[in-house]
Amino acid sequence: MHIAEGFLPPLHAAGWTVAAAPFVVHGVVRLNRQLRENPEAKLLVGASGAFCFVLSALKIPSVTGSCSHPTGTGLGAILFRPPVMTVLGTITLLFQALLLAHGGLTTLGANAFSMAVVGPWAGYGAYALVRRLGGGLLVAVFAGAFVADLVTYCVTSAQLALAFPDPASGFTGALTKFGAIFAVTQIPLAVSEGLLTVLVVRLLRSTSAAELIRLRVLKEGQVAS
Amino acid sequence: MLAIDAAAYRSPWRRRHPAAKAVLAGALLLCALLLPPWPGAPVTAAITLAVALGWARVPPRAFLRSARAPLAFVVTGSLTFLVSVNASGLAWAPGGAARAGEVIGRCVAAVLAQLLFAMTTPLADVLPRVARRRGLSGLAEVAGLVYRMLSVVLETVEAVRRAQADRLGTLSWGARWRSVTGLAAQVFVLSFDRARRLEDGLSDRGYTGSLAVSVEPLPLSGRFLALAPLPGLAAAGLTLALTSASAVT
Amino acid sequence: MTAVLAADRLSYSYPGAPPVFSELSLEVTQGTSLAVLGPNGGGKTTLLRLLCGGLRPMAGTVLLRGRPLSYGRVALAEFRTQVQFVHQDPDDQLFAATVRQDVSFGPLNLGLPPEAAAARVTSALEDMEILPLADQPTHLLSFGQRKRVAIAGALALRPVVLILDEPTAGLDPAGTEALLTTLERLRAGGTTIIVSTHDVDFAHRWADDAAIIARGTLHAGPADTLLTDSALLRGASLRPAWGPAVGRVLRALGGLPAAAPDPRSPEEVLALEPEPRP
Amino acid sequence: MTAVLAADRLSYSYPGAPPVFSELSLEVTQGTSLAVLGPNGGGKTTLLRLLCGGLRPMAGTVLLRGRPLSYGRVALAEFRTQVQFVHQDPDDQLFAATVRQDVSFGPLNLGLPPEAAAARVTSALEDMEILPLADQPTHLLSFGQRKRVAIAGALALRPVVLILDEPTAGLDPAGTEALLTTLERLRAGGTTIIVSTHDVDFAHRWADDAAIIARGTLHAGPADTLLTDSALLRGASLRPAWGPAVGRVLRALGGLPAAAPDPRSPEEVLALEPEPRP
Ligand SMILES: Nc1ncnc2c1ncn2[C@@H]1O[C@H](COP(=O)(O)OP(=O)(O)OP(=O)(O)O)[C@@H](O)[C@H]1O
Ligand SMILES: Nc1ncnc2c1ncn2[C@@H]1O[C@H](COP(=O)(O)OP(=O)(O)OP(=O)(O)O)[C@@H](O)[C@H]1O
Ligand SMILES: [Mg+2]
Ligand SMILES: [Mg+2]
Repeated sequence: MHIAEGFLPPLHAAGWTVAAAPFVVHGVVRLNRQLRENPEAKLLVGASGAFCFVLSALKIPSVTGSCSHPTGTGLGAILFRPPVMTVLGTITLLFQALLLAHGGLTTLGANAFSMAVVGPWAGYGAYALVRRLGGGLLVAVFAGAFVADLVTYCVTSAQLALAFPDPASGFTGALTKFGAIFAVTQIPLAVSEGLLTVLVVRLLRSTSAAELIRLRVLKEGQVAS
Repeated sequence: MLAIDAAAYRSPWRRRHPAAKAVLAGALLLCALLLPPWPGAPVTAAITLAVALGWARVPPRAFLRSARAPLAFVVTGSLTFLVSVNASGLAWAPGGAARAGEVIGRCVAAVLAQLLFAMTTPLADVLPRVARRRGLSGLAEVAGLVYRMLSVVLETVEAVRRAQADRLGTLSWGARWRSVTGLAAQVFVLSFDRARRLEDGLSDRGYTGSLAVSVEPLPLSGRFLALAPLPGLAAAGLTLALTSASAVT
Repeated sequence: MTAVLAADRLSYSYPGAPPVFSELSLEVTQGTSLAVLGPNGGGKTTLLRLLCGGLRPMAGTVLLRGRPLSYGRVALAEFRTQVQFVHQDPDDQLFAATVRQDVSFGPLNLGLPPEAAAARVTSALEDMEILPLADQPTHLLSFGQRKRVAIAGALALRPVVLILDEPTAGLDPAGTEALLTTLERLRAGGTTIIVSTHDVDFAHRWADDAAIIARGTLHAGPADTLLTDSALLRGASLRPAWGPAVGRVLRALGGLPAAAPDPRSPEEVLALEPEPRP
Repeated sequence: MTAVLAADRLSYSYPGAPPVFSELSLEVTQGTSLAVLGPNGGGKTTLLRLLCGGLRPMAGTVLLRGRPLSYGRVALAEFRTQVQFVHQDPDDQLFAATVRQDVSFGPLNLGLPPEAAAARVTSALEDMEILPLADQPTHLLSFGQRKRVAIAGALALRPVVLILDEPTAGLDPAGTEALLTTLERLRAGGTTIIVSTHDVDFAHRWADDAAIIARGTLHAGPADTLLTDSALLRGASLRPAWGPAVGRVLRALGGLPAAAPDPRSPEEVLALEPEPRP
């Protein structure tokens, strides 16, 4: 669910752009440094961006029978780390706005804040935490993808609630309403995205172990596990 | 292929400088966002529609079809304005319909302005121009690569999806899950394989880190640039005139 | 001699593009082999995808044993158990980690119990002579091997009609030869086979019937007749086959009996060389 | 008659795989055309990539006009202005959004000023007859058109040697014919051209010399001799060309003068049909 062009009042749109900007700049600086050290990586980063875009365009069958799109932010953050994912996510959002009319240009900041900043960091945090606690790779991947998906939508709901507080109960009331419409229907989808991501990583572990090792998702010798 | 992208390449405005088109669509977008929604939104939407279909000759069906997805979000989101949450539960919100109407109006105008730019300006004309800005060149080159690989990868995704359907991959819930995981994993494998092959291919063409290309010269026509802000100014002027007229009566 | 698969006045166009063809009809007889030829962009792939139910025509019907195909999910699934399509690029079809997993995709989707599915996989791999590769990862196979796996994936559904898009593209002559033998064997087992190709010699060698599609029109008929029609072939950016041309000239020169078939390969031509007189 | 490009006892193996070949030598004469043939996986692509400096041999040297190639960055860049390689799949080499942008990549890398680069682009697009496509997005072009853009990208560097990996793969006969004419014209302009292919008939029609690479060994020689050697060809999973086989039998039957060249196409064979006696 990308916030459409024009949905946010101008001040909010500007505010979220300012909020997302430091993270995007941080990501770009990191990316530029990586590319200076290793110019060949440019093509890999390009491919990763295409992967993120396509991932978010897949349709996953949800538990309820309907179909929806995964956010892809959890998998992206696990594979490419949050700073790079912030850049790739922002590029993806820009392309979605210009090529698919999903999301807008003035709402790019707000969408980037939820999908390219908070989602990846939260998802990566959950993933890293589970791994730190000794959880298996697949458990951690599920946690990462589930949290990233859910948190993304919670942030979107909060953004909408801030922009459109309830006339009677203000921000909390509005958060409940938007939460009810977006985030709660999103729980089965977050479960689905978690499952999908686990299955994908499991498949990748057998077909693309070398890539996963280079991306430091797997360590040498973990391949068979 | 992506309908908006394809329309942008066929646009009669293809040879216009992207900056001029940005001025034109940007002015309309500002009108949509900043003018009072009534009568600003319908006035801006009408003028944008007239410019898009009449002047820029955007194909009407693709134009309206592309607007559908964002407007679905807008309508769903606006439904919440109709009700209000208080201590005793849900109630109809006073003035909720008017508020929903305002937001929907503003979004329609804004989405049309955004589409006007997107459907007349190919990313191919924008990205390399951004790449010449200092500090943004790495980012823009990466974005350009994403753009190029996107078309190759999307084509393959479409082919894989079809191949799965041919082998009954959409028949049951389990089959759909097997299909989509296989597809996502295949996209990963494929994107990275693409990157490796493109790296080989480009190094054979002398690639050592820079992807600089020369950009088609698009003349910045003074006349078009002078005309570009007019639709936005007209929307603003007309809205102000209508507002003051209704204030007088 | 009823048609097992037929197209009745099909029209198709991609969104935002002029029609690829309109009102195109074709009949495929049970147990025969059909080669579809045409220039790049002529519409071969489009026609084959219509015939396998993968695209839905704007107008016209596809008929399986005379029964029109409806595009409901169940009807389409039922149709696909009988008509299977093999893509030109095997990488479009192979997405599982190993050969066995990949080939089992179709049978599992059918809802077969695991043992029955496994049996189907084994027999399909045997048919394609790649049983020893069963547990190899698909991405380490050579192009020709991947092509065989893709065909096995279709065969595992035991189709009545097998449709292959440019199966010889990218194969060397020996690989083409091996594929030809396999297709021949499948056909001997009763499968109807439809193949698209640019290779007129391959088509002439292998196919009973031919269909030439170019600029929206289709000419169908016995391969022998169609693939010797220079004007028709040239109109479709194709060139005549060597075999019939050589056969004709050799017969006129007395190097080949009037009733003998055309030579099918350069080796057969060399075998016709008269003994040098001592 | 010195070699413009030569391979001297090259050995190559991919990491973790047995050697593709070892101690392989080859000489390419200035201004000639060379066809490299072999089975799938025979090592054609590997050899061509070694010749263009894209792979570094484990042992042996690549020589340009007798000077060994060193793999330093500057030396390699200098080498590539003279030897250009066009991949089999155009999508491996096209990265920019429009045709003109893409073709300008090489000239700009050379450090040419924008106007000089633009002139090179225009002339390369003219050479490939795709100037009208200059501002089209690469991703909306057909396969054959993308292939031409990839070749134009190489030509824009004005190479002395142009190497193409399976340029006819995926093209219909008319497209192959057009490409042949283009290669012929480039060669008439003095460019040395090396092409890999599975198509013995194409090779026989077009090439001065042939190199057949299979199971680690290479046989090189005049195309006329090599491509009629059935045993050698069969050993490389290839089949003999039609032209020479037909020519031989027709000469023996008196249908072709002893001094006449072999027919190069089925049309040329048909032209040899004797007038039916009234
Ligand atoms: N997905 C698509 N979207 C739009 N147009 C398409 C699509 N696929 C094919 N076309 C167009 O439809 C026409 C027929 O294409 P098709 O792929 O059927 O030809 P073909 O005979 O298989 O060609 P080839 O020999 O190159 O495989 C072409 O003009 C092509 O550009
Ligand atoms: N990147 C690679 N890594 C490992 N092995 C490779 C790689 N590329 C090729 N090979 C192997 O090297 C051998 C030669 O391959 P090459 O691609 O040169 O053959 P080819 O003659 O071009 O075949 P084709 O006709 O299929 O294009 C094959 O056995 C192949 O499997
Ligand atoms: Mg095709
Ligand atoms: Mg090769």
